[in-house]
Amino acid sequence: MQEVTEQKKEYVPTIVAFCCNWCSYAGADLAGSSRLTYPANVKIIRVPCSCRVNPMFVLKAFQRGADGVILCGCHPGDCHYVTGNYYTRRRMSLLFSFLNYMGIEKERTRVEWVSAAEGAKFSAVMNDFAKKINELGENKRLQDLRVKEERDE
Amino acid sequence: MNKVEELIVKRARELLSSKEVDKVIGWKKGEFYFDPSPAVFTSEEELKDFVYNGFCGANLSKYLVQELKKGGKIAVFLKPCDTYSFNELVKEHRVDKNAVKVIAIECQGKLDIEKIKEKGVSAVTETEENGEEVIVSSLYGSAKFRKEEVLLEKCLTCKSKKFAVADETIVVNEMKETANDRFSGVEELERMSEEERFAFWKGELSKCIRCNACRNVCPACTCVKCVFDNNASGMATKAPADTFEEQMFHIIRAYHVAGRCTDCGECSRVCPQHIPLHLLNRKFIKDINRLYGDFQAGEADEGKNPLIEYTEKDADPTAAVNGEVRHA
Amino acid sequence: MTKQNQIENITRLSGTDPKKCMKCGKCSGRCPAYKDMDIKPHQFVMYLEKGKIEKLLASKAIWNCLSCMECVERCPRGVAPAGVVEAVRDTVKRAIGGNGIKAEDIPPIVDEFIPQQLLVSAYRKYNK
Amino acid sequence: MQRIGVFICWCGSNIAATVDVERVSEAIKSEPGVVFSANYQYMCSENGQQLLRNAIKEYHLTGVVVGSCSPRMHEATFRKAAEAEGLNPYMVEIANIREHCSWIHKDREEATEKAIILVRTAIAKVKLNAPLTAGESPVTKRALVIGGGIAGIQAALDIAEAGFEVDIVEKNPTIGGRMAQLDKTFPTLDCAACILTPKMVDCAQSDKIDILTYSEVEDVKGFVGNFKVKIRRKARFVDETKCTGCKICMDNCPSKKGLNEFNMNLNNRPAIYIPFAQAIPNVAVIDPEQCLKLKSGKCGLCQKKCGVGAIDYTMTDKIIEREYGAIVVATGFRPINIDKFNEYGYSENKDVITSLELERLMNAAGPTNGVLLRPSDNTHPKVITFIQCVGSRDLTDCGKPYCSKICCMYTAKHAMLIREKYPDTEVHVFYIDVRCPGKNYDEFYRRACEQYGVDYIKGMVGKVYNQNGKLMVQGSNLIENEQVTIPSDLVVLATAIEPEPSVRKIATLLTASIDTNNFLTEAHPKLKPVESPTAGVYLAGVCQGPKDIPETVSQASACAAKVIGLLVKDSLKTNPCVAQSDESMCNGCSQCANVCAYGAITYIDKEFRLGGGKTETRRVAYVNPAVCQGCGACTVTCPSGAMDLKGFASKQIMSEVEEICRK
Repeated sequence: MQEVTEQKKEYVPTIVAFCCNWCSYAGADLAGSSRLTYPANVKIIRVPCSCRVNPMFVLKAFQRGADGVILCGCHPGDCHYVTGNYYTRRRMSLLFSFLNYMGIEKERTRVEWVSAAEGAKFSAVMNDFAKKINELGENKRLQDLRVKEERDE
Repeated sequence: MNKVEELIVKRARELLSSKEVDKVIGWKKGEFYFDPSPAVFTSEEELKDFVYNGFCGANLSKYLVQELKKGGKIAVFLKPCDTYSFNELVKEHRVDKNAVKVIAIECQGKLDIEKIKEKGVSAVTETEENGEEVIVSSLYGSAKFRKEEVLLEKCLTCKSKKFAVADETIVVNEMKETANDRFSGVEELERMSEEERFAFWKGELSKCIRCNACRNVCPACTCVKCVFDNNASGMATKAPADTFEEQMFHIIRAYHVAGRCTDCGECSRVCPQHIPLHLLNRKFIKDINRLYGDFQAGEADEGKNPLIEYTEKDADPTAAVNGEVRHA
Repeated sequence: MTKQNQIENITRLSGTDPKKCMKCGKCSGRCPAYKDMDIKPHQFVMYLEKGKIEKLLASKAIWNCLSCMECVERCPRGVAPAGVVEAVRDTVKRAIGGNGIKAEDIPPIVDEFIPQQLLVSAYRKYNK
Repeated sequence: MQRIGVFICWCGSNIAATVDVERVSEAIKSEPGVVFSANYQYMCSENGQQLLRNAIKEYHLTGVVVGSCSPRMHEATFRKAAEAEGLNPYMVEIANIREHCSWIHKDREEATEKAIILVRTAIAKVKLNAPLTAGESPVTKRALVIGGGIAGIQAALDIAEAGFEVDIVEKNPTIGGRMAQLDKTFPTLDCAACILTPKMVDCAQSDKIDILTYSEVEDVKGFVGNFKVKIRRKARFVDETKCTGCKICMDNCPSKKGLNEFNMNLNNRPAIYIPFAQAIPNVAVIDPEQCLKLKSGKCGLCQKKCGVGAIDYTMTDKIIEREYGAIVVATGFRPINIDKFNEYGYSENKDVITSLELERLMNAAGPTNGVLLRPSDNTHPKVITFIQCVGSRDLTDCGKPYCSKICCMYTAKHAMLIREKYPDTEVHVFYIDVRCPGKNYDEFYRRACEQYGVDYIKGMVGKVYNQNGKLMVQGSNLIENEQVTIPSDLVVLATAIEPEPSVRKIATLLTASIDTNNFLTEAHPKLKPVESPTAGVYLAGVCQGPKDIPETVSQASACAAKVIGLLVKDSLKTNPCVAQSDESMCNGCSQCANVCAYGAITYIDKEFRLGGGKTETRRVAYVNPAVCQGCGACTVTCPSGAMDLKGFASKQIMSEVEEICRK
């Protein structure tokens, strides 16, 4: 674990990106092989389909101190599993709207459709999202403070 | 004894004596007039304690889940809003409708003893509904209130006086639909800024003591094992340690019942800390109506809820959250 | 008004998206006033799509169109050529500020058998 | 105790140039559970794999993390290497430190830090991995083909050729389908019957093919390799085994006013009939709606006349049940109903006909014995006008939004055949576009114009009306910018085609998805064009999308190849990363089955011990691992969390989240 230095470093937000295996993860791979950069604080978790992402994963991320959570899936109609992302779309629409209702900034959550051919889009989306999260700064509203304490010890 | 109660008890007696049913689920006299509680009656003698008065707000549908496991045919008395919960339980195979006789009963809105106490009336001995007025008798005399002053929160914004299911009905007086908009509370919050909303919920939810009353009373919460009790879920928690966990618990609970919640209002009614939990569920209901078209859970005992449905033209989450879209 | 504004204005007034036209010509195949029109129904849509506003504004056909809506009815792609004609007509009328037919001037014999849309377009079309 | 080995790949300089691989493997060494950490130039090379295998052996590794390129590249490679050393392949996880790290970050410090986090995340996951074994399910070596048109016939013949048994279920009394109704076929103009009927005969003669005509699929249970299908054999009232097809019954039937469906209702047939001369099976059938004996009990002539005693008026529908390993859907198409297109006056004018009706009017076995006579007065039409795109590419309520694909070519064919047979006939064709991609297709169309002098008019028809016995066709000529009116004797409408409506029921039975136009959806539009998303179900012909005969035959043969590939296996290996329901927590609420696109989830009543000698019977979900594709949609729908996905379990993903957020 890193030690807290006396000098206050600029805050680097943590961003969790869930990517479906068939489109968005491949899109991220294409962004890589095309050398299209995006900030290093974006970390990708591979899931078979965007519909595998349980709202609890999103909440868990925030609990553990993530500052932004983004889900990427195949474009609607192109889902490898035919209908998976249609369910994702409804679930996350309702969840994100609800989180905003609880007072969580709506820019902290996002769903984007990125195909396996859209390396450029993947990179653009991540740059944009990271920029927004940077502007928002640290997520203080939906964070388990004990996790922070553990970390600061 | 009021007329409706008379008819209900008479019917319960008939059903038990004719052995048409083995059990009746209703309300039983409590220590006081104002604290009747749900109860199972298996014999005619037991029916002497049966009550149906202004304080029978409890939704009996959920009790069927456990009682049916013991076998036999059951008659249950359901108020209009309770019938929706019943249908939802049938839809999810929690209740076998063939083993149940649903007797739909009149409801003019149920009373909130806390509100009456706040008005300075204690030791209530009887209440009488008289149109838009309620006469409350107590050991110390009687008082008259306008109905909306003393109704339960859930009854102030009653969603419908229609019975979603009924094998038979016991209705003496006409039931009037409530004019109140049940989404006005949600809208009020939506108008606030994100900071204000967060402050509001932080204030409300930090009152939570995780007594699980909301979960235990909720007819949609009938899981054999709740995620919060399941170690494999990664979400298992017992008591709340801080505001985060209260938020987490209530967010997930509201999400899990989204599309299945009939808005029966039991969660708010039973919350000992008076947290307006219905405002959480109604946000989901309101968003579902806005994005996917009007949907009332429990209107029918089959079909899909909006979260296990989709159309190709559904809104994208960003547009949905920004409120830019509306169901055509 | 710039030309781009005019294009946008006419497109908006017409309530139709000219890009949806697949150029089958069914509108002109059906049009009962075809012979009298210097610009044909399908050309109205095409000129709007290509932004040839001058041609549209100079057309005489806007005064020959019967507003029978057959072209709208028959279009397989949901385009409304008559809507474009109407939009051009409106634009021209507004520019010259002419006064159209008044309701009182309609002879009483023309009663409920006449389509309302025809009456409306007649009010706009004819100078007294 | 977990013993995890971590291998960081340099990928030459692809990773090593930006990520300090040495520092990564050093940093990882101190992670709990890690007993081995190394880096190597090319992990995917023979030597790299050997390094991995040696470490598994030497350090008794229980889990492996490779920090390398995308798992989409080499996950399979490393899993295979691990398996060769006796480690369960699903105990290997990949940290993608190339595509997701070294290639996109320039700052070495930043990239190294990120690589460490990514590797740690993979370690967190692998710690919760469980060894997974691909299941096996046996394969019933028999195929079912639904639909006996050219698609079904071709698929069945190919499958039978490979030595597998195959049943064709056809709802009509004969196989042959739409192709049997056609006169000639484009672009070669050989007669449809001449090329189709030999194939029909082959089917009948094959000892591997069982033809079940006048039958419909009633119910489908099971999954890939193990379908159980109920087939309704409709009462034919004629014993198929006895009837010789002599047609004496037809000649003697007094009820002759039935509409002849095979001839597009252009003439009549008796109540007992054989649809056409080359029908397979060549066996009569009684139309119960029309038969006097069945309706009123009075007649029985056919039974008296039948020399072999094949007629049985007491016959009833029978349900048979059979098992199959694979199913081919080839339900075909029909022309759409064009009554609502009043601009073309189809319902008012007998001489406005559809192209399929024209096929019958030109067919030697048709109602006019192949002489082109117009229906109203049986005279030779002198001016014939064709209208293309009737109902195709049409967004109104009456039409279909798609291009029906075959109309341009068959219209050119009709125009050409008419000009060839009746050179004094004038032929006009109204078109929006002429779409003739395909080998020798455009040449064919050009021949109609250049060699046969067919008048193609670019424009659409707005109105067809009858004026003194002439059909006035009013339309646009867009090239000349004119409105033209052509007085015609016969108007032929190139009517759009739509999937045979019975496909809806079949799609539901098979849990095969269907699009808004009722076409069956393929598993992938480019790479799996003949597979349905439901494993073991394949699509041939127009049920999947508009197509012509050569394409249909190709697709049918492709289906057959897929079916044969499936049936040669004795058992199927299943993807082990599938959903599984924890019965002790399942509520049986059915929400999961509702979102499953594959119909993999069923419910069973299961008895649970409650202790104290008590038991409880509960409805619980059961996921069929042979059918589940592992998307995870059900896991999120499940409120209690009873449903989880192997290989991507909730706990695993949560631990990845935690690791990423660990700062």
